[in-house]
Amino acid sequence: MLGLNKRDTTLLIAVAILTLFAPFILNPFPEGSAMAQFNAGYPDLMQRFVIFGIFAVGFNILFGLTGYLSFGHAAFLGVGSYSAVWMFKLLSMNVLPAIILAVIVSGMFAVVIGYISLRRSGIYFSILTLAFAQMSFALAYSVLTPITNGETGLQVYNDDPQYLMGPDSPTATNLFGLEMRSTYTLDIGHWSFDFNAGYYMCALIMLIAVYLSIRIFRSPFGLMLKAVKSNQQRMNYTGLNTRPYTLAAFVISGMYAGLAGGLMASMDPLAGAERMQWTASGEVVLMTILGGAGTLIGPILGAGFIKYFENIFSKINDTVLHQWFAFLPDGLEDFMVFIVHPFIGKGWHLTLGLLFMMVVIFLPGGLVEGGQRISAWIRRRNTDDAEKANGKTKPAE
Amino acid sequence: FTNNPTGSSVTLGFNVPQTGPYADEGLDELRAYELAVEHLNGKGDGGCLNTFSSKALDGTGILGKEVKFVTGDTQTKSDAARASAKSMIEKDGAIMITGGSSSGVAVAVQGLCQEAGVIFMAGLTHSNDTTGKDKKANGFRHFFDAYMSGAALAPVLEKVLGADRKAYHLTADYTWGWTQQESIQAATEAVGWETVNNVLTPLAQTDFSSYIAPVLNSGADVLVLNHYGGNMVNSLTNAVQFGLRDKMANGKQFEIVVPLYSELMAKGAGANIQGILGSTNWSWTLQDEGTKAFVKSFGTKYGFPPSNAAQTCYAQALLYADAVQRAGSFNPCAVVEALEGDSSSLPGIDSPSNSGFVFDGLGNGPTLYRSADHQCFKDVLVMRGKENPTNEYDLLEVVEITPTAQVWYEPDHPMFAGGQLGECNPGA
Amino acid sequence: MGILEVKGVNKRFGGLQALGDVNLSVAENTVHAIIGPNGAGKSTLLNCLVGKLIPDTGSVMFDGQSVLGRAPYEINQMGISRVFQTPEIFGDLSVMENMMIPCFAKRDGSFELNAIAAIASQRDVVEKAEQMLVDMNMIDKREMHAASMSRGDKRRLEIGMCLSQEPRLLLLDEPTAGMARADTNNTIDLLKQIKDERDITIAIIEHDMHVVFSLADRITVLAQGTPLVEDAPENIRGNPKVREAYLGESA
Amino acid sequence: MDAIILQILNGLDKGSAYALIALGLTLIFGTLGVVNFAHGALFMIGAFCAVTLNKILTISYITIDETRTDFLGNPLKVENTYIERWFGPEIGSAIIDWSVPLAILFSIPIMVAIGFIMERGLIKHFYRRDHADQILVTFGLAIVLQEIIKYFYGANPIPTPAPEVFRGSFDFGMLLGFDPNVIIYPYWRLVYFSFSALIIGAVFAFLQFTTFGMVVRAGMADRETVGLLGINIDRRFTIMFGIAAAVAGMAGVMYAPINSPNYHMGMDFLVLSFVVVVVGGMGSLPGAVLAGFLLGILESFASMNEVKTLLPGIDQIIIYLVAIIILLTRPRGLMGRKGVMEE
Amino acid sequence: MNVKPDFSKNANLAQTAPAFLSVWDMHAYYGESYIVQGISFNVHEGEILALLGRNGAGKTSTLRSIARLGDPQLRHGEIWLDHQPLHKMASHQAAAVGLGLVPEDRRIIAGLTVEENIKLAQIAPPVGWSIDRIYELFPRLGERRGQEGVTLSGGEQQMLAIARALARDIKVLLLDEPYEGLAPVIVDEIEKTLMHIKEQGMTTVIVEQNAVRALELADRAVILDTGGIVFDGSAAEVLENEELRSEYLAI
Ligand SMILES: Nc1ncnc2c1ncn2[C@@H]1O[C@H](COP(=O)(O)OP(=O)(O)OP(=O)(O)O)[C@@H](O)[C@H]1O
Ligand SMILES: Nc1ncnc2c1ncn2[C@@H]1O[C@H](COP(=O)(O)OP(=O)(O)OP(=O)(O)O)[C@@H](O)[C@H]1O
Ligand SMILES: [Mg+2]
Ligand SMILES: [Mg+2]
Repeated sequence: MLGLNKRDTTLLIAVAILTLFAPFILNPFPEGSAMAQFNAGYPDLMQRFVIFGIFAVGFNILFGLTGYLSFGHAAFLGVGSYSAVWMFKLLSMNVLPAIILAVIVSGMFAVVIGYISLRRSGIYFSILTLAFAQMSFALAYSVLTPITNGETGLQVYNDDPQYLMGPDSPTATNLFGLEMRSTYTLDIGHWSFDFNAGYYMCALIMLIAVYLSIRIFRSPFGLMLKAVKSNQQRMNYTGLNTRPYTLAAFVISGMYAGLAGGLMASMDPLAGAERMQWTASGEVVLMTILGGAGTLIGPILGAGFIKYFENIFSKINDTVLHQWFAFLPDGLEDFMVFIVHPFIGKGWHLTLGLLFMMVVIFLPGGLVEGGQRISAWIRRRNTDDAEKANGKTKPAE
Repeated sequence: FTNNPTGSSVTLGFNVPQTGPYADEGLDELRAYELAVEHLNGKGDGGCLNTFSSKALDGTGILGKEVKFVTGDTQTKSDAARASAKSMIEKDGAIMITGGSSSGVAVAVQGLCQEAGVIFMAGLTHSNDTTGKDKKANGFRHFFDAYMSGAALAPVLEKVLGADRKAYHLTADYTWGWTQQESIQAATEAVGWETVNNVLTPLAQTDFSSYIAPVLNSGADVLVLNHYGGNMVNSLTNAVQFGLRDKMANGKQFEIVVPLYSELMAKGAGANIQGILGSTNWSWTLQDEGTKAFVKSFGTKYGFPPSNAAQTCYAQALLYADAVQRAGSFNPCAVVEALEGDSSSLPGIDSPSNSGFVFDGLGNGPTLYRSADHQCFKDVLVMRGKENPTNEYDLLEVVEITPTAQVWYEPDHPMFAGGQLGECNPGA
Repeated sequence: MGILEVKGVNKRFGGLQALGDVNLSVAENTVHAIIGPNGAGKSTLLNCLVGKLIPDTGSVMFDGQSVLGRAPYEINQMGISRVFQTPEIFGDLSVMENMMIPCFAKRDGSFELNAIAAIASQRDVVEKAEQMLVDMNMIDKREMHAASMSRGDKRRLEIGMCLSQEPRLLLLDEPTAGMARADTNNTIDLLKQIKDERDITIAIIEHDMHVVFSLADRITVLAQGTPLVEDAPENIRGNPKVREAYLGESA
Repeated sequence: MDAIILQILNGLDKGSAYALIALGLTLIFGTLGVVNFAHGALFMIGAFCAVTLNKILTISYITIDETRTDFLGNPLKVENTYIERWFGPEIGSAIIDWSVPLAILFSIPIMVAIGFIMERGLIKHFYRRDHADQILVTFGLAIVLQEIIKYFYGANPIPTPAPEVFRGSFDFGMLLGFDPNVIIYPYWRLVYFSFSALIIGAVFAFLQFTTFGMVVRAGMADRETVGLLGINIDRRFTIMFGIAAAVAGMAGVMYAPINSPNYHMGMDFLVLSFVVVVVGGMGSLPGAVLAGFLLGILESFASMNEVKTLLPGIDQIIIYLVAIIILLTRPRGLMGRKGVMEE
Repeated sequence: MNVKPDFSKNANLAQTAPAFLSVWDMHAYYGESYIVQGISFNVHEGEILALLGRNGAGKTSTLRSIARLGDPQLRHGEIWLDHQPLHKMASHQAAAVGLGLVPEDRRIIAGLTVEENIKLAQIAPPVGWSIDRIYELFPRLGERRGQEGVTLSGGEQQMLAIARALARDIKVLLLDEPYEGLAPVIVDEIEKTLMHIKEQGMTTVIVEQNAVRALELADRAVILDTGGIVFDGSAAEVLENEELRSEYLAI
């Protein structure tokens, strides 16, 4: 289907189903129950999952395929966001021009930075990209305030020109009138599920982005990128010029980042400079590795994982803990709260740090490998069961 | 309207920094919020409910609904703060968001709350912009601002250091730093000081030696550090290391001024702050009834006195609850109306804009929530680092309580011009 | 006038004169062997031909065009392919993918942004790569991870990759070193066959005299960076100077 | 002129901090090839060794002073340190006053132990893994170390003053014949500078005059072959890690009086120290030191008013700008070795 | 043709002859792929054993298992060197009790000069030949002593790899294709060297594609095929056995 082989089609369909039903899947616990804290099915977080998914998938096109580790990818995300917000300020709150401009501007930015940085490889390349991004961040934070509104972040103000804004155009971000924040809430019993317009737009775009990424992975171009990673010397002596290949990969992944930035601004029309800081660049690196670099689906998993912790674990506080452990006798309850306390709320970084370590140590290929191990284990168990059921085992050789 | 509480409880969102350099400040804010919730729900000793001039609150929650709260981490980043506030609004059904420890975050979250249709009660934010060019109808600030710092400090500086001074400013290179520098410069120049230079320092700077080294030879005899948090601790420590305070310049003792103080920063800077002048919104050493009640509750519960960030947060939580109670509705527009008050005014200030909600008993004496820009007007404290602190909390002493009239400004003052409150937004 | 004309090439590494005034002419459609003691400069000479090194002085002409100053990929696109002394393959890729890359390079040139086209639909390239694997007797290793092959197999793969580019000049640096006798013989046969079927010129460096004498039309003996003699194989074998400098008594 | 001398002095000092941090990092990153994102955390832990020693020395017993009251009106609890009780107030307070220099001795065994544990328990398994995996695991470790410190010490900076005699500054300009107060320089920064020079010298000497450095470099290039030659490379890597951690820790201890330590200080330095190491060139110790000083001095110059008025904001980006220029003109940084982390 | 000796599990290796190096029922894996499939042989003191077989037969894997390198992983079996249980050791310990391996891809260490490469071998005891003695045997290395090892010509690298093994005081020398890439004269040289050190009592295992040369040198031969032993006997026997030669060695 769509020029994909069977396995990739299955993968794409699986991703499509997961994103389509995310409002259900992410909200498994009934409203008001003690476990409701773990629900992630609210519009803002769902949007973040898919937007950072796009960012990580794009990053993986560069890093997973060519092995070039960019440590400044957040700059493209930031540039995308700023362009998008400027579109809102200048034209109207329609997201389409904003997203298009975000992709174009970040692409151009990537051409310049990539052209220069790709003169070096390995760690030297990483530091070059890092330096560019840090410069962008520092300038956006201070000197370029007229363009970026500095620390506060670029926002849309009532007195902005907004030339295309009609008298009754929506004042919230929208796609030809469909407001991004409009949400339909479905209540079933104690459960409540949010269906948000912005989320579905982002999810659709992510599906397209994933589809394109699969096509790139399976294309001759993708093969060339893998070859770059494997042996540049052989590439050169095989008559292939590696520079345009790496530059193309860099620009494509920069455009993915710009797209993610544009979408972020479309969901929430504010662009802050911290989006470009090295920690943000580092985050996408972590997402990709955590999920499994070079795998198709890993980066999305990694993005979801980190964003989940950032948004869910940081919000658990002692009061919530007491609620969870309320069933225990008092002394034990306090003890449990005491034990769990360092890992939640202000300690969410600690949990994340420990999980990073655990994942790399036990799942060298990232979360995807974890998934594979589990499915292999299930398959093995099934066959074992089947064999037992048949009452015969393979003859030992 | 958005998140109308239908059950037996109402949820407030406390959005404070829990990670990053301001985590301790956020923690103190959170303590104050928890205390406020306790008091609102009729537990504890009632704290300021007993001293608050408005008697609408009775310890049965808000409008009879038990107060619950959710917490989040702003990470002192506008993006993260907005994400956290959004999750409180979208997921937890918070009806009001409050907290924060920087102006960038306050402005960003205030904008979000305006769009989403919930009330934002700013925590610690000192930039003029919060209730100046970035003011929003759904947002309210209890904390003082840079202009007030300047207006309060300048006369004291003149009195203590003399009118013939030459100031050298080091300013954190972002919006808050700029507005503060602008305000202090204007206020000190008005009392006759000269500004020798203003140097912008990068936010990420940790070692300020290269900015401080040239100060002594610049002809200045006062160094003004427009820094906050870690920046301030480091720049002050560096300045003292360079021996600036032992030197003479222009025949006078060289002095350092830190316009915006906080207790935690004072703690971080240690002995370096001794004798240095600055301003704060409030201090636990004040002796009015509201302060005493709050310090007692807080001190009993946590074992140490509250910071002025904590006090502002506590007051904001109570003010919100009181406004809802008086309005008889959680509808943000009704709350805005209640907080804008009945056009009462502070005595002694002759201005048409002296109109809004006047209250007392939360510390700082009589206070006006001005309807024109949702900024609180109250006394501002000029503080000095104590020479011989008796314990680790007793680091600052009050030099002067500057009366409200002296820090008053009109809403259209040029440093605040440019923004509009707009309409209150009740959301969906 | 040969297809490859090397004139007056010098190359120094610090104090070492690796190549001293080398002149070499390789006639079209012949196999030209370069032999000589270790460190004589044979590999260095090849490096100068493919753009890995730039000679200090001298000229290198391929088919009437100078190769000097061109990037390796441009030189390859002119029709020169090289097999390295230590196998240079794409270790992270499968054998089939290794074979497809040169086929793409042959078809599409040095860069082509075919980012969306599926590999499976590139029938011509796939078939060609498969055919090449069959020719190299490696089709059963199609999906194998190239890095985990034994060394002889790696070398065979590299030869196949170069051949699949249908180069006009094939440079082989010890192609059969470490190869089992049987495969060495196969390789000799393959090269012979290719030489007969195609328009190809081969320059080969080899220490295995069996290979050299089975293939070469002409032999250049290089010693200490300068050509000692150039002659037909029969004459080389008997040349006392060559025996002493290179072949030893066992030849 | 005076301004330039002043900034050179400042730059040297800043540079010595950068160089010292980069030195520790380059032992692990440039030499062992492990992308160690936990290096900043080691630096931070060093600084907290100083804090901890100070805390230990000021462990107190409490007496109640009935004549005074605390903020709640209860009788005031007065803290008295044991040290002063044991050694008498004079010597006792002198010991406390000297806690930072004493912390150097205190920190060495702690840091070496941390280095050993870290290497044996964790990093050992990652030599052969991708750099990406190393980043993830060391970044995770950095966060964990940082959070542990935060758990015990809070997020606020903790003042850690230098001994009384080193406080204040001395007038360098008068020495050179300038007017008073033109070029002043804090004593502690002089101490820091000399200390860095000493440590850098010691590490150089150790690696230069023993075969240790060569063996480790060889082991980094090809562990397997070095093992074939009968060398237990694992042990040497562990030692190298211990040295690197100790260097980072000492840099941190000495830095504590310059800027009050907080749990975040490692991250603030982390990126910068990577930039310094790479600009210096991978695998080159002299390169890292040189780059540290170069960037320190350039940063100081960029903060001069004259420069800033010409190019606003230049001090924000100078380090990165210089890094880009150097890496574009010199492919392997200032003195990098070929083939180290280039793929 | 069944010359496979009976190495059933109960057979006592020591019975066959007093062995210096004995490998007993060795099984080794690369990850999940089973490569060395139960190999047992003995080498007696002062003997040269030729280990032969086609590409991919498992020769290198066998040597690497004996040298206790991490890959392939030894899952079962025992290796004894002069009463020392190698199978319980790490590679550096095995080296310390007297095992020396010259790896097939030479493994010259990047970033180190020729001399440093040799010195490196003398850091851990026991030290063998002095550097001067090594330069006497390979004057070429003496000339190149300051050059970075990896820029040596292929043959020079091979010399360096052998030199590095001799720089240690070893009891058993494992050579993986030592003649590969060497000029015939040098092969003669090295052959002489091997004879020379054999006379001094060195025990040697040599893996070589140039089977004839290896057999001429060796006392005994073991032929491997797909990870198992298909022949174990005297070298002369292989040279005489037509069937064996054509089947496994293609000579
Ligand atoms: N990059 C370099 N730097 C310094 N010397 C070099 C470099 N490359 C090669 N050499 C020296 O140049 C000489 C010629 O090397 P080359 O590799 O061309 O020899 P060769 O004839 O191919 O030998 P072999 O048959 O052993 O492969 C050798 O002595 C080698 O040490
Ligand atoms: N790293 C590896 N991972 C997986 N399989 C491997 C690896 N290295 C070698 N093999 C496989 O093990 C088998 C034996 O390889 P080995 O290198 O021992 O052969 P060999 O007899 O030395 O061959 P050659 O003569 O070509 O060097 C081969 O089939 C090879 O594909
Ligand atoms: Mg060669
Ligand atoms: Mg082999």
